[in-house]
Amino acid sequence: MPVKRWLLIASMIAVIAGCNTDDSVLEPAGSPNNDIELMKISKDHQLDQHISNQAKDSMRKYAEVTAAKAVNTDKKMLMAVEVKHNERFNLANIKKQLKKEMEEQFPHITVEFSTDKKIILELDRLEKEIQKDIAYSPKKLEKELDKLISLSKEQT
Amino acid sequence: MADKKKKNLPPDAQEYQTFHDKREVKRPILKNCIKAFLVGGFICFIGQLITTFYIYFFNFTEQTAGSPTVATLIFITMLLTGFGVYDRIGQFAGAGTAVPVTGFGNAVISSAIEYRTEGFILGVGSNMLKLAGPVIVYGVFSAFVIALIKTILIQWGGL
Amino acid sequence: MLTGHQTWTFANKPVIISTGTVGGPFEAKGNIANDFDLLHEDMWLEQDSFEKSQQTLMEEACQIAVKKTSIEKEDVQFFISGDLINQITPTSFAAKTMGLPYLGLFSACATSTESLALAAAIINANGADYILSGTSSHNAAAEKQFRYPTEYGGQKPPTAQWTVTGAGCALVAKEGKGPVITSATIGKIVDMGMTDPFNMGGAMAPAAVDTIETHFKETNLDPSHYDLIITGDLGHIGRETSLDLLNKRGLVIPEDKYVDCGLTIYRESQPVLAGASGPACSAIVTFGHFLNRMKKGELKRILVVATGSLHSPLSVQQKDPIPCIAHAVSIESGSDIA
Amino acid sequence: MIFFWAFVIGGIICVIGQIMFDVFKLNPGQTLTILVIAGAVLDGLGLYEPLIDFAGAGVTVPITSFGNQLVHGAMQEAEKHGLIGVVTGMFEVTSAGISAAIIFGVIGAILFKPKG
Repeated sequence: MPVKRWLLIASMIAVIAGCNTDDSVLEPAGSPNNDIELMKISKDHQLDQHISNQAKDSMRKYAEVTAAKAVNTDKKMLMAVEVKHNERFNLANIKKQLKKEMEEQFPHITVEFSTDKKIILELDRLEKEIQKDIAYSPKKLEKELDKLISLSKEQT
Repeated sequence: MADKKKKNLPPDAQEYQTFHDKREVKRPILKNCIKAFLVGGFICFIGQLITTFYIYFFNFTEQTAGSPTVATLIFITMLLTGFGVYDRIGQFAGAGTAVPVTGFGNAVISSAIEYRTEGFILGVGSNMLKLAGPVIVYGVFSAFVIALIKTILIQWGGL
Repeated sequence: MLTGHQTWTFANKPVIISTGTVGGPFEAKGNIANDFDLLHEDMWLEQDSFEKSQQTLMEEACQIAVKKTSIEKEDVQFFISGDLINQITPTSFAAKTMGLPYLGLFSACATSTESLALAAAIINANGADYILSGTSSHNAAAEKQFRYPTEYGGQKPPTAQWTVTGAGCALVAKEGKGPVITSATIGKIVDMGMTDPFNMGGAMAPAAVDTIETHFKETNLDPSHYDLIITGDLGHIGRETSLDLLNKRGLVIPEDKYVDCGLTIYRESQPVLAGASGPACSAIVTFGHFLNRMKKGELKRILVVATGSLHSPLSVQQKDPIPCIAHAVSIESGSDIA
Repeated sequence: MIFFWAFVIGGIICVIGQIMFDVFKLNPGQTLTILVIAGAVLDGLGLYEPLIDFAGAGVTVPITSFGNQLVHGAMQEAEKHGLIGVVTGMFEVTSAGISAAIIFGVIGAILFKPKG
């Protein structure tokens, strides 16, 4: 009996492990991916969002990314991306890779990276608010951003 | 499994068991599996709906929405158990209602309700984990062993 | 009176002068609802616990049996009964209410025939004038004791059986009108190494076969002597297995003469899987349904073989096999009945 | 998409449970215990999180997620305090499922009577 039990468990692990092709991180696609859902904040806005805009633009080289959102202050940036569903097995690796890439691209600021649906939704809301409100205060942005960063780090 | 057990029995018992096995109504495994798949899948689908609801309308992330989802499902289970519906679904769905956390909730809640006639301390209190206890005991113990092994490997194995 | 090793024959013909049968809501929807003296709509019977409602069932069955006769409760000498809940407390509390000298039995689902056989033996030996014998069970109380809490959604396999909620009681007397008890065969424990508590029919079938075989051997009768051979609660699997086993051993019983109480009490459409079980099953069906048919003249002679599996939750957990027993009682219609 | 996979993966885990019931003749207690241990082992191997990313409630709703949560709690403490953290971490671990079941169990016992 115990032997059978262990066999059962082992086979379960084998089945599930089989689905997991690790370390196949994202490769840049040949042509730019224009299907990404992203919104650039106007350059004329009093808040300087060109870092975020750049970051979002650089996601275009990956065919697997379906949406990119980012907001930044002059010290930090919170970015969130959504990938195609069948890539989600490797979500942790994708996140690691993209975060590293963003950190290298913007070494002078802190980059927070997320793939969480909630963060995507909140960043989307924040981007739209900033876009609408020309006089969006940097202090308010700072506060909002800190709130979202701590939310993205919550574990349980 | 069955053959090994049989070997230790007297010959007449072995003979009877073989005789009986031919007449025993077999469990409809395929049918049961399909039912378990559909009902279990449906419960997980409802769970995903609740998770999505919490992400969209409350301050929960994908990471943190799991806990309120489980709590909500167990709350629903309490109502279904209390109104005597869950055991009916369970007879139909088998593992489909036993394996999701709703099954765990049902095991705890049904024991709690059952033993209220023996009082709240000695009846409900000491019996409510009668069925679900092993899950907690071996869940905690195996998690301990695994975390221990992993920590040792990380610390000394440089994993 | 002893015939052979395990059989009593009763020369003085103890009479079942009356019976009382009580059932629960599930039984009311069953096949033989008309044969009950009293049916309850509520599983709780307005009691605080299922065990107390089982006690009430037993009390009511006894009161009904006594009320049907011209005698008073005080004329009854002994109360012989049992059930399968912890230390047979529901029966013991019922015995307290009855206020009668009491012999408590544990024979699980074979209690009905064991108590009937003992009552007949005592009366046959002039040990008493009137004895109340019977047994009770309660579905939810038995589930709680032997399986899972009643609201737990565990799936039962198709071999599982449904415990009857109810109580059946027979008032046995030295003389009077009614069916007479002619003989009884006390069974031996038969253990075929069956361990699945969700397949009691299969475990009990060899016990029934053993007792039936012994009965015919020791009384020198053959199956054609009886109009019906009634087993207690073997269910679909147990009935089929035991019938095949009997035929294999050369005791040929026609299919239609071999009936099971566990398959009689409920309709096919009720979700009882392999059939009914519980001490009350054989008691209610025999004392209610079959004795009524005997009174109508449809049956002359029946052999009731109630089967019991004498395991406890403890013995099952400790991986012991299920010990089974069966007791047979032969009932014939009295001479003063048409 | 996640809804589809939640349904499928959740359903498959239930089918594994059903096979343990019917083929291996295990009772619910044994089955659920093995599944919880399997969840803990999978998380130890680092395979449970990708499954959550992929199937969402399909793997957080089945009982296997208890094992995953417990290992996660212990590992969090272990990262902070090393080996001792595993021991102390185990006592700090709370799983929403366990506490919810106990809380609603008591409430259920107050509100309901078994129907029988």
